[in-house]
Amino acid sequence: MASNPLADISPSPAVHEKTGIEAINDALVLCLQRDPTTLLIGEGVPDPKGIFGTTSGLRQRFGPQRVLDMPLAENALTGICIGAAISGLRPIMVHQRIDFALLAMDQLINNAAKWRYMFGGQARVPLVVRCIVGRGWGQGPQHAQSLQSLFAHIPGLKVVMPVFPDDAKGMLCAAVADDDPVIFIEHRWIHPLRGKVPTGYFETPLGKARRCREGSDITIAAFSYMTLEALSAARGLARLGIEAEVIDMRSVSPLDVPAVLRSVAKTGRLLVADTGHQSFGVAAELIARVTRQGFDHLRAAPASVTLPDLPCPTSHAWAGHYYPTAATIAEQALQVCGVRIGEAQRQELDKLQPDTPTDIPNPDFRGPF
Amino acid sequence: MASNPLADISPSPAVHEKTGIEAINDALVLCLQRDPTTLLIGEGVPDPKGIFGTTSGLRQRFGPQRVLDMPLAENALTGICIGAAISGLRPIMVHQRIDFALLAMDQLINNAAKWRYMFGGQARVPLVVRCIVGRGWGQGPQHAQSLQSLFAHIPGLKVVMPVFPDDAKGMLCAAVADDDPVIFIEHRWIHPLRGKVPTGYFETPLGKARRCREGSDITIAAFSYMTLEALSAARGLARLGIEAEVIDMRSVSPLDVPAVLRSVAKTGRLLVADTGHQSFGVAAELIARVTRQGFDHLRAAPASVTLPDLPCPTSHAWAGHYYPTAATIAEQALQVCGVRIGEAQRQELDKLQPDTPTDIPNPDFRGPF
Amino acid sequence: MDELFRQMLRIRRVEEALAERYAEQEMRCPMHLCIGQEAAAVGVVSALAEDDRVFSGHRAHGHYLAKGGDLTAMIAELYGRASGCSKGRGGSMHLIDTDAGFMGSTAIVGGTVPVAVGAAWASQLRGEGRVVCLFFGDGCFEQGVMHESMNFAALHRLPILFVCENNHYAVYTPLEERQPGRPIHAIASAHGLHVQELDGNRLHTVRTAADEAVHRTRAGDGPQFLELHTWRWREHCGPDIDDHLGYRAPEAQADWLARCPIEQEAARLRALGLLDDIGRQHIENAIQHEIDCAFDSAQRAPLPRVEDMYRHLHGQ
Amino acid sequence: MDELFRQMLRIRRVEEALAERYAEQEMRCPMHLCIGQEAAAVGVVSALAEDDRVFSGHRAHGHYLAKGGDLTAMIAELYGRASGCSKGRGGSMHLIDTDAGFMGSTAIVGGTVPVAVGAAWASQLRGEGRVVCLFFGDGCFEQGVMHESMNFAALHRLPILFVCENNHYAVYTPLEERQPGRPIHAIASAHGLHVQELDGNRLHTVRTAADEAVHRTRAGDGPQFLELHTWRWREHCGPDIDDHLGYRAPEAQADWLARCPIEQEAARLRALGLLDDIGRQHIENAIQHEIDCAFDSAQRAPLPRVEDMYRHLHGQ
Ligand SMILES: Cc1ncc(C[n+]2csc(CCOP(=O)(O)OP(=O)(O)O)c2C)c(N)n1
Ligand SMILES: Cc1ncc(C[n+]2csc(CCOP(=O)(O)OP(=O)(O)O)c2C)c(N)n1
Ligand SMILES: [Mg+2]
Ligand SMILES: [Mg+2]
Repeated sequence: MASNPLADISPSPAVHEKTGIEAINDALVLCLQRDPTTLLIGEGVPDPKGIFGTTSGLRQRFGPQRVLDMPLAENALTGICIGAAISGLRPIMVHQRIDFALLAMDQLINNAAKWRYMFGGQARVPLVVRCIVGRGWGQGPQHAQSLQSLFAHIPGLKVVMPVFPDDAKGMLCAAVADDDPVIFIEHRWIHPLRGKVPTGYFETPLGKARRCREGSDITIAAFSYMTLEALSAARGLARLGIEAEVIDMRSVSPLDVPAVLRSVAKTGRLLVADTGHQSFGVAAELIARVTRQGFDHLRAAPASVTLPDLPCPTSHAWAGHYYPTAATIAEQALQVCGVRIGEAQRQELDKLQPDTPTDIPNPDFRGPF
Repeated sequence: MASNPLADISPSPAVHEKTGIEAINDALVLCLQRDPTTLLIGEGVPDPKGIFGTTSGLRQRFGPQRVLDMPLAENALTGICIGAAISGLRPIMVHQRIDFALLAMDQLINNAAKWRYMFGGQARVPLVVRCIVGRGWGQGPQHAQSLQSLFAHIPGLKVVMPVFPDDAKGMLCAAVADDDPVIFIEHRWIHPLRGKVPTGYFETPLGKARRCREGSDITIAAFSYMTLEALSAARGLARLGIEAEVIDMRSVSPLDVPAVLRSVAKTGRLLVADTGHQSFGVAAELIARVTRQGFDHLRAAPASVTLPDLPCPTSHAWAGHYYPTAATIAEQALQVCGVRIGEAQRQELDKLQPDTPTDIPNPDFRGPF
Repeated sequence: MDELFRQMLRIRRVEEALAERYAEQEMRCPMHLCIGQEAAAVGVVSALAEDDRVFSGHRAHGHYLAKGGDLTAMIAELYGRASGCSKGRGGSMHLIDTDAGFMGSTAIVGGTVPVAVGAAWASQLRGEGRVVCLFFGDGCFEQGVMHESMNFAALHRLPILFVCENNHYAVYTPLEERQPGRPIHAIASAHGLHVQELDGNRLHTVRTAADEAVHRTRAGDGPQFLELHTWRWREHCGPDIDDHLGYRAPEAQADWLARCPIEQEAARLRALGLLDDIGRQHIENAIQHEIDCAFDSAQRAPLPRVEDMYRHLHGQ
Repeated sequence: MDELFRQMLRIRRVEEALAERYAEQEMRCPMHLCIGQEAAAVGVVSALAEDDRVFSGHRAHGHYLAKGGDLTAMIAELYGRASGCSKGRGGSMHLIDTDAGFMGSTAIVGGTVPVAVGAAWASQLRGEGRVVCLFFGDGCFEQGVMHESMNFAALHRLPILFVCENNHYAVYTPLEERQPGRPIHAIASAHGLHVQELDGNRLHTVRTAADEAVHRTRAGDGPQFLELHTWRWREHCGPDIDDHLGYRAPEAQADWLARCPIEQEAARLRALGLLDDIGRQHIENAIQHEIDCAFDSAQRAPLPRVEDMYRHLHGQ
């Protein structure tokens, strides 16, 4: 999973091969450089590990006033960043796990999301909250949640989940430049992913999906890391004669429903893959929207592949059952396409099973953190 | 809206006419009476207003140790109730506004929802959190949210929203008797609603919808207060020759999808009405589930009636536009049924517009609180 | 100091007028009056510079007016008008007047606490020399965010004044049912803040303490904490007097009424020869006139347009 | 006191064994070792009665073992086995042994703080006479929930011991970057708790202070607070020593290593004639044997069955 299956479709000319970590670090450097009102704060931001390397070197470069650690007080610090934001600064806050953002829901939902609206547009909150989804290595029930659905339900919050390094960079720049609060969610299995990344500052618009693969038989709309699994699934499906169109949604809110509708108008079938829980989640919203607006295009019931409605158990023995894979997606896609799963299908699905242990993204990935 | 349109279908023989407030008070008395481990705590619980009257008289009756006020510290107090619950007590916690529960998301999501699971079933959290949705009288952006979708997304939390007094009583008893955490959401416009309520202790199972009206043309699945609007809408629709089946969902999680599927199998059409925001909300989940499991029954695209994706503005001038009514539901239902809205329809829809000011449930309802 | 007396009286008369007209049911939003607590608002805010910032919570009318917030815009906001200070979106619990440096009050107890600290942080980072002043109640002090915020403010020595208006109640609940018997300001002191505890109903005392605190924090001494003892005269929320409910001892109530911040200050000014009946009547008349005009103009202002409801969720 | 020395040594040896075998990558979960902090766990817990309760956070192995938690079940949990103390669902950060009175440790910093207070409240309401003991770090003290919890505990005079293991760091961040220069225990004291501050690496001192605190709280004196100064020897999370990263001053590190709680206690026992080389070797051997058996049995235990993953979300 560490090689970018999209390597060939990266657009720009002046590009370098980078990991997600390097791309995010790049974006932070550029944002801190071009706008002196930008701040970066979070538990571990200036420490030797630098939030998995994404913030390494930044304190040295931009000084301890603009790049700083914080007390363990997620709620107040979120409010403090809101206060700084309405006072003309642009704070970027980091949570090493999105689970920690649950301590700050009051400030995020009651204040950040509403401040501009409830004061009639007389103030604005240009705040970015980077949240990392901590899959793998036994993170367990309180360190592996993928909570995008909670934030996406709140009017006033934008929620984005890039996958590829170029998007991670461009969307982080766009989020920092945005005058409203953005929840920027990084699945940690996108961190080691390599891809071509344009040099210099650029912004990738928030709210736009990206088609990663063309296909005519079924649309697979995927969020965050599931895009990678979907692309693998699509390759397996192709060998079974099914051409899947894969869309990397990139944003959760705003949600690019038109992009999915266009695709479903062609394929007539929809499968949504998300990194969060099944019920009341992101997949349900996309299915509902497509059903409402594209009912006549649908030739079969849409389906989804998500986490089960269950806290994440720690034991590595369960990881492969808790987390859906390319094989899960391919199997669901076959069902949506009405293909009976015979011997050929079973063999192809088996090939899609991961070859690394199911609690790590690749052999380089090590515990404990 | 203060008279119960369901008066005739109440089941039990030994019944009294009660308001929602009285029914809840009843339930609390019975729960505190039958199990000495039950506690009731919340800001305002023992005060002269007694949480809109729902807790009046309870301190006097059960003493200050079991019925008590609390400091303004929603997060710790939730955790404290969890600690009491795992130690063998059954706390009932009350928030005068569900918005205040946002301060306690860490304890609710990271602890209450997961404690039993993450310790392998060796502990349990019999906790009820009563949350009131504060519609009307200019409650505004931070006092009028309807956040059921956030809780429903979390495995391990049950979420219920009764409407009718008998359900308010029976489901509150069931919630208190439940060995797992239950978020019990009371829309405050159900408080003054009158209805027949069986006397004595009884439990109404959580997770079961209730059909309030039979019909063959469209299924309207409604949550909480929207059930009342849906029933009014159904009466208007009937005058236009459309027979709507109205289902009071009662529970959000577990969600009684089978009940809706059964109905849609008959009607072929679905409209969902919820008190929360549109996107990533409860309506999307129900539409997605019915579409997945009942696709072949659907004769038209399902639709929903919800709040817009917007914080609640305070001015009473906007209340009628922010909150959908029976007329909104009826209009959507006509569209789902493919009925063109002509003169007759317009007149009927106009009749469904509320005759009280749109920021209060009935003329008796007064500010400021 | 004459002017400060006028300001207190103005806040009192504004709120009395609000209370009187609330029954008309045209101000359709929850409203928390600060009648009886005017000395805290005026005494502290008058020690600030015009360019300093103020934040508050649900009981904010006095702070807004003391900081120079527009009276007509506030009343229009309560009437749900498009010209309201929050454009009809906020009501009494969400006031703002950025021109006056009143940066916002909100309805969640504790909600503005860290936001104010963030504003002070911004002032420090940008070297603006601005002081931020935050008002909150004794109940708010129980919220964890309060302590997290004091810790951060002390850590970074931020230019901020924490002003606790201790009126001994949160809604109907007395302090003793919510906090153990130890002083609030002692905790702030243990957090490393410079603290003062005083009678919040004596304008003069409040002003002197605030002067010192503002001076200190502007000079780089870090966060300051004032605990002001005071008393709310009316019900927690709404226009009425609710003594009949009996949740507060009648003696305490009588005692605090006798210590009216306005009449105490009037007596002081009289004793100094700075105020007499005629002078007071002049002030009263001018205030009454201003209030009448403000209500008049607020009530004649148009309600917001339907199509504007969706504006201002996001920028652009 | 001999037994307490043994318990400290046992915790040390267990964690050293965990560290050694962690590289095999069979314990696939984050792990926070308490090597260097053993005196806090053993000194405090030994002052409790068997029926008392203990809660902890992410760095919980020592507290679990000191309270009598099952060693094999803990190791099995780290190996993700069905027989783990949390049935494979928790890993190192979620330990429980209700039989031993170890009621739970969790991964969110501050998460168990109010839960422990709630357990103390239950003990009080039911007249059980049980004391609850809560362990947490200096970083945890910054969380608002800590202050909300102390307030409630003081208000109701609950039978609870707050034990702050102040190791001066949260991950790589020193206290000075997170808190202003004032003592932690002074804030607890201002909240109305009875406090003691002491060298957390001296078993004897810790035990004496804990005895007093437990006695007081059981007698109805309300919540007690111990601030124990100590030092974590290894990296924040994981098995290694990370001195090469340079985030802690080498002198401080050397100083604290010299104040090893185990060797200090060993020296004391020797001086008293209660321990000699042979005696120590006996203890070491017995511990080693117990550890080997525990690893052996944990590693041979079956992994959880796929179909059991869905169990225990709800009751019944
Ligand atoms: C988080 C939260 N909890 C509860 C409430 C309900 N509430 C509004 S004001 C209030 C009392 C506040 O007391 P205090 O801080 O002393 O201010 P006072 O009203 O006395 O001025 C309460 C409980 C709220 N608005 N927000
Ligand atoms: C709410 C929350 N924020 C951040 C973290 C990440 N984290 C885990 S341990 C830790 C440091 C805790 O420091 P302290 O309380 O002093 O305990 P110590 O690790 O020093 O024993 C942090 C920041 C977390 N688990 N939970
Ligand atoms: Mg008060
Ligand atoms: Mg520490």
